[in-house]
Amino acid sequence: MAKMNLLQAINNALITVMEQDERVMVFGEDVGHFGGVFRATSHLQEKFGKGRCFNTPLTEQGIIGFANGMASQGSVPVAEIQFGDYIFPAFDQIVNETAKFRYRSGGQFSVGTLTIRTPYGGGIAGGHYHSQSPEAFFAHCPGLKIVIPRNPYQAKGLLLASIRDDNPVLFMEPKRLYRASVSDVPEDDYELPLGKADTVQEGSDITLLGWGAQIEILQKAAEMALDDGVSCEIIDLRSILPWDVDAVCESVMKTGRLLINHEAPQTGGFASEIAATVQDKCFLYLEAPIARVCGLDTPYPLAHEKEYMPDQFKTYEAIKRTLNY
Amino acid sequence: MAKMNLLQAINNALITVMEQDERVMVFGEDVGHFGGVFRATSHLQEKFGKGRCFNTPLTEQGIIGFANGMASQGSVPVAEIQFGDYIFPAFDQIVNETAKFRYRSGGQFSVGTLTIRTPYGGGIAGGHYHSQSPEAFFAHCPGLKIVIPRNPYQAKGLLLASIRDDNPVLFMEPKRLYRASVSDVPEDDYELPLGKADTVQEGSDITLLGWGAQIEILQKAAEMALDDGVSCEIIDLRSILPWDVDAVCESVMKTGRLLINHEAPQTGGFASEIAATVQDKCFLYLEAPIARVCGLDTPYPLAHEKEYMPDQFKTYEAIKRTLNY
Amino acid sequence: MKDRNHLAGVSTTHQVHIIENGLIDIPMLQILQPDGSLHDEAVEPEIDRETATRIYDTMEYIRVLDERMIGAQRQGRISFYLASTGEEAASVASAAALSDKDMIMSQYREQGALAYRGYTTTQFMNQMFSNQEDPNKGRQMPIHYGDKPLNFMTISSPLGTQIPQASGYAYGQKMAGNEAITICYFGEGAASEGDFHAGLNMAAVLNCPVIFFCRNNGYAISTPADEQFAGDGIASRGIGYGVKTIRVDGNDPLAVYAATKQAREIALKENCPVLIEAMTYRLAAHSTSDDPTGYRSREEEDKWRAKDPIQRMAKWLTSKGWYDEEANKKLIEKSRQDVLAALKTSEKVDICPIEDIVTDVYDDVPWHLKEQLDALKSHIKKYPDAYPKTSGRVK
Amino acid sequence: MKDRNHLAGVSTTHQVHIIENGLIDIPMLQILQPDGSLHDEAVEPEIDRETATRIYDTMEYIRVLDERMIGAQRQGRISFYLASTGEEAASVASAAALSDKDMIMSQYREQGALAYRGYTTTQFMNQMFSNQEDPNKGRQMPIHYGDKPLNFMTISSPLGTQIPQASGYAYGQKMAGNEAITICYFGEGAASEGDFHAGLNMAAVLNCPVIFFCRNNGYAISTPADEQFAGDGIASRGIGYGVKTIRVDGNDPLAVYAATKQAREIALKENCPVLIEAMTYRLAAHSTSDDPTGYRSREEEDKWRAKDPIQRMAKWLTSKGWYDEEANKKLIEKSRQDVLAALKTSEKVDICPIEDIVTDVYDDVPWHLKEQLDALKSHIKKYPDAYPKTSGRVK
Ligand SMILES: Cc1ncc(C[n+]2csc(CCOP(=O)(O)OP(=O)(O)O)c2C)c(N)n1
Ligand SMILES: Cc1ncc(C[n+]2csc(CCOP(=O)(O)OP(=O)(O)O)c2C)c(N)n1
Ligand SMILES: [Mg+2]
Ligand SMILES: [Mg+2]
Repeated sequence: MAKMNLLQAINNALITVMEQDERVMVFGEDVGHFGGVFRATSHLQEKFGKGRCFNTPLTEQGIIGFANGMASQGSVPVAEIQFGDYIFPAFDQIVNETAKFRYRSGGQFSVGTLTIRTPYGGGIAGGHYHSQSPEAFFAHCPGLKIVIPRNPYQAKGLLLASIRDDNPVLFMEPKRLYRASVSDVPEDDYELPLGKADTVQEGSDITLLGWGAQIEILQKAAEMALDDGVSCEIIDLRSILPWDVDAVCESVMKTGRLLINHEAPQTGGFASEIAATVQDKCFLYLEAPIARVCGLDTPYPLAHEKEYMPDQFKTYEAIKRTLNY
Repeated sequence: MAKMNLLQAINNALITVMEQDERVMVFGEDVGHFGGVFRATSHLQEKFGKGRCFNTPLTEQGIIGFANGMASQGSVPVAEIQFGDYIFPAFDQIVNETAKFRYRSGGQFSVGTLTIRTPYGGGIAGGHYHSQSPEAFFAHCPGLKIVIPRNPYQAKGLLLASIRDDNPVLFMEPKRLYRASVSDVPEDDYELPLGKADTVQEGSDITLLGWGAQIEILQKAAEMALDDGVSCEIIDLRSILPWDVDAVCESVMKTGRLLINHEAPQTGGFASEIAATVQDKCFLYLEAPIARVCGLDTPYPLAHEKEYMPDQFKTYEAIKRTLNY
Repeated sequence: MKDRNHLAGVSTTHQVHIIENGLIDIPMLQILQPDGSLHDEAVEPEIDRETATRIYDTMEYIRVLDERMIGAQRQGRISFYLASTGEEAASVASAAALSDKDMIMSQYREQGALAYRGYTTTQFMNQMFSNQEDPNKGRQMPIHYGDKPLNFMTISSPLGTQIPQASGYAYGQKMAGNEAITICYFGEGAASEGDFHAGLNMAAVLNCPVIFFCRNNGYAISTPADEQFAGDGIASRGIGYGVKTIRVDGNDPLAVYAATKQAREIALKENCPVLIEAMTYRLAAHSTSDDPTGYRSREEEDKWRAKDPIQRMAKWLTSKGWYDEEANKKLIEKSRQDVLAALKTSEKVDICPIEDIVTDVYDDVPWHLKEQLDALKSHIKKYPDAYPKTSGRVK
Repeated sequence: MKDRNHLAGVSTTHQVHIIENGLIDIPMLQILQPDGSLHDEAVEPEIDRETATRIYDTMEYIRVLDERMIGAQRQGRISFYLASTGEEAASVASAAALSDKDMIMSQYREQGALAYRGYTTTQFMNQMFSNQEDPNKGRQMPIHYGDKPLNFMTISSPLGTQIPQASGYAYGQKMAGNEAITICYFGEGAASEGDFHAGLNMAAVLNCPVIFFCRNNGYAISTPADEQFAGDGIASRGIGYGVKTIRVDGNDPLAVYAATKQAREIALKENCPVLIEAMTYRLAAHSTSDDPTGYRSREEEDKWRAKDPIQRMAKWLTSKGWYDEEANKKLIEKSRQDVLAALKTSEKVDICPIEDIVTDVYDDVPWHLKEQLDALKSHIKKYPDAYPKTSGRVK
């Protein structure tokens, strides 16, 4: 065990897998000598050479196009998109290429070895273009996996599993947690399962569901609710695609109530998919409408960031509303 | 009144507005002299000159980037993306630029005059890349309007309204209806409202909700159900963003049941947003879970197209399941 | 910062100096004159009779295949086809200059390269009938071939996407120590996509052994080249990327062969990209959905028909004493019969069973797709007539 | 098909002819020597004292602004800043060559162009403090200026997106019959984006009166130019697009002015794009989030510090008898005080009221955003302490 922050855990995961498998290559804007603008790839170029850790020109569509090609060849690319907000120029390469590569070729070719890492999320005074949470844009795209860790321990275990998983994975890192705190992370190799949710806290009155940095928010809201005598179960989805319907439904059947929280705008956010599925599978168990506590349906603002965020107060109020329905 | 098919109605709408407003310009791949691969822009170059109707180089990101620039200058661009499947290279220009242009500048600059036309949808033996229905990818993006007509009459009225609306509109045309049939279309100028659903058929037992080419499917399924004595209300959403929550909820409060049908894959499709909203607003009125009849969570297949499609049989079965819940 | 790209080596001037079109001449390699005779100054590339004949025969084969399949589409037997008539030399002779280990990433009009690699008539048909013997499992429209054993990447419709992919593939080959390169084909229209820019620039900066082979055939559907770009073709872009570039007469099989051979050597030895622009002409309609009379003249077409690569090569082969007219006639006749026979067989082969609607989305079929498949199967059993192609086999 | 881009005018060769880097020399316009004296062969551009002084004063002003704002960021008064130290001539002198009617679409390091247009210190501050006097309503990070009256398009963070937009804007200007052009600034890093390719190609094909002004400052954050591209800078790409191109010493205000002046004339008269590559150097850190010592040497920086554009221009002004040292000192001092004063005032101005969280998403606020706003307002009233910047004003 070592104390690591989330960035260090990612760096450690990359070192772990690069030492084992020389097909693993890490690249993106500024990831080479400099180690990335957040330093997630620090020292990799020194350790593994310029061939395996390198800067690319400034082109996200190129980075993912290149990565698709490498993966289809049998290399194991770990491509970084500097901010989640800048992943959209690569949208075609991801949605039309990465996700359909295996299917369209009948399984002859695939880019299953590809992992795309990108920081996402708000709360860092970044405004429109350094704050977005784009997971739902990709969740509508069969063929991808989407994984989001909530702490350093998960970051390492999920990243190792993502890189080794034989499907393309979009690995989204909650950047406001990058250096927020350190926790115990095994120095050894380990993996956490993809597609499985994690129960953060058991409870009986309502299920609170989220991922990434919003789990903290759910915990704070749950504490507030506890003072009112409300027992919250908190589930961290961890994988957005495919997602753990069983775990969520099991919890909802127990508590009878569900609240989903995410930073992205509400309309068309991933909470809508969860709500649609859960109302179908747990119809007779629901004692109140499924609540969504999300970002507003506006671009991510700067000056009004606090007001925009689905924080613990908004969550707590929604818990009360749901309980009092 | 004249008999027009959907393509002719679009062509007619373009002529109508280009005659009135010389700021309107129409462009895209092959739209110039040739009139577009579907011929929606036939004869416009002849009529209005090469300056106002022209071919662009083959670059969707360029087409929308260029259109954003034109719109911000005060021109009225109507840009064509040859197939909805090829809109993704322009995703960044649409999601990060078009949609945020007004907000980020505090209303100083906007691309409100922009309209993007694109054919979408399956049923034409087009496989992965000539069949997709990408509306949900854009529905998660505040700042856009998304409009889909279901017949020639709507096509003209909604397109005229879209071009004149002072917000960027993504106008999606169900291409399997392009030449499917002709109907009466006024030769005069008229508009149909954006953001308003259209009740296609009144009924009392269940609300069937869809848009574009799938309305036909709902009608066929409703007829099958009628034989069982089930009375279906059919609503055409027409606008995906912003969508007419009031009309849908009013209907659901009356019927107590809702089925949503779309061609796009189920997970993260726009049916999920509708279901999430309706279960919240109509919780106590729902007599059965909201049903989604959608495409499978796979890329759009070719050989198995029939099996993939959310057709009348699947819809009819889902109506029965919902009624018998 | 190394100065290579920034200031060192930049000369100064003191008057405004405008770099314009036409400043540099990018000549086009032509070895065979349009009449099939060798240019006086030209050096015949090293090519043995077997290779030359195989190039020629493949071009003839492709022309037959294209004709027949257009016919089959007209008869409603397949839904779509896309011919390469007039452009056969560009894809066939370039493929001939490669090693079988080299990866081919094509656009969609390079059936000649695939045939040269050894794709059989039956394989062509299975893909076009989307039947269960197509290794791509019938998931894409006709002409989206792909074959792993032949190192021919499955074609994707979105234009230009294969260009940065080819750079990445080649980078992977280099890192793995393979003695192989990647060739990436695309049209002059596709070269307008952002992916072209990304792919060429990345290959140059990251030293990828890849040949970018542009078929400049004058049109992208109805859009003529002069509404596609204003520079001197695609070759002139090579200068901007610092990529070695060769322009070649795409209707001259010897020139295409010689250029590609040399490009491959450079790419492999120097670990760098090479751009080839082949000047040719799409004599065919864009596809069976297109009618070119709407945007170009018969005269223009005729001018190019006169530059036919097949006739040109036949004349050269004759001059070498390598051409056997009788054998050629037989070959064409046999190709026709083969195509018709394979067509008849393949169109009767079943499409994949319904289970394949959910395979290959992921490595394994995840729970939610299993659920969707199960529901679909029960549904098909209830409505067998609505799904005639799969219902008979649903258990 | 017109033959311009296809075959006419293409010469033939009969040996493989490889077009390589270094084939053509793209010289750099330099009018003032680094020591500030006029080159012997150079022609001094027509420039009056007023314009020259305004260029100089703006450069001095921007340097002060940059210094102070980096300081303010260190003190935690603003969250972010991005300086243009060493590159002032590129943006200021180019803006000086324009008409006020011309649209400026900038990347983010062109505060000099904005100041030249007349943006005031107070306006700079209001944007950086995201307060309610910023016409952009505080919605983006500091330095994302925009001002409609000054024809300065609001800056967007995603790189390169403004490039095809500039082509479209210029096309609109042309169609509207305005006697105006668009200038589009971007870095050599942004020029790797697909949007660059699209923007230049479209402008060339569609005859758009636009100046593409590339600041090649050697770095994109930590990435040196030689890991960004392998060609001869950005200028060499102009050839491929058929775009008239001028390379200029970006640290020479006279050269930048002369080149831009001529480019504007060409763009307007010939309805065509012109590409300018200004060779310069980012002496500053990329932004206040960056520390360049991790990727470049002090010596390299010093080499460039010696080419400082401000000093260079001061010497030339002196030689013209246009330089008043005393006045300049006063100007700098006054700028410092102005900045400090405006900073103090602006940081106390409220941010926009909460209603503005939902305005400008659409032309009107649609029902669902009204609902969301109402819910938010009730919520803020319940938890005023959690939202101190707006709660006081929620009714
Ligand atoms: C991204 C994308 N946009 C548009 C299309 C539609 N489309 C198919 S082929 C074609 C023209 C391609 O021209 P070119 O690259 O010159 O190849 P050629 O057909 O001449 O061989 C177009 C526009 C597409 N397939 N992909
Ligand atoms: C699409 C996109 N990708 C990445 C970034 C992050 N980013 C901001 S500035 C920058 C470097 C830009 O370099 P250059 O264009 O040379 O301009 P300079 O900073 O040198 O003025 C990067 C990578 C971004 N803003 N947008
Ligand atoms: Mg072409
Ligand atoms: Mg730079």
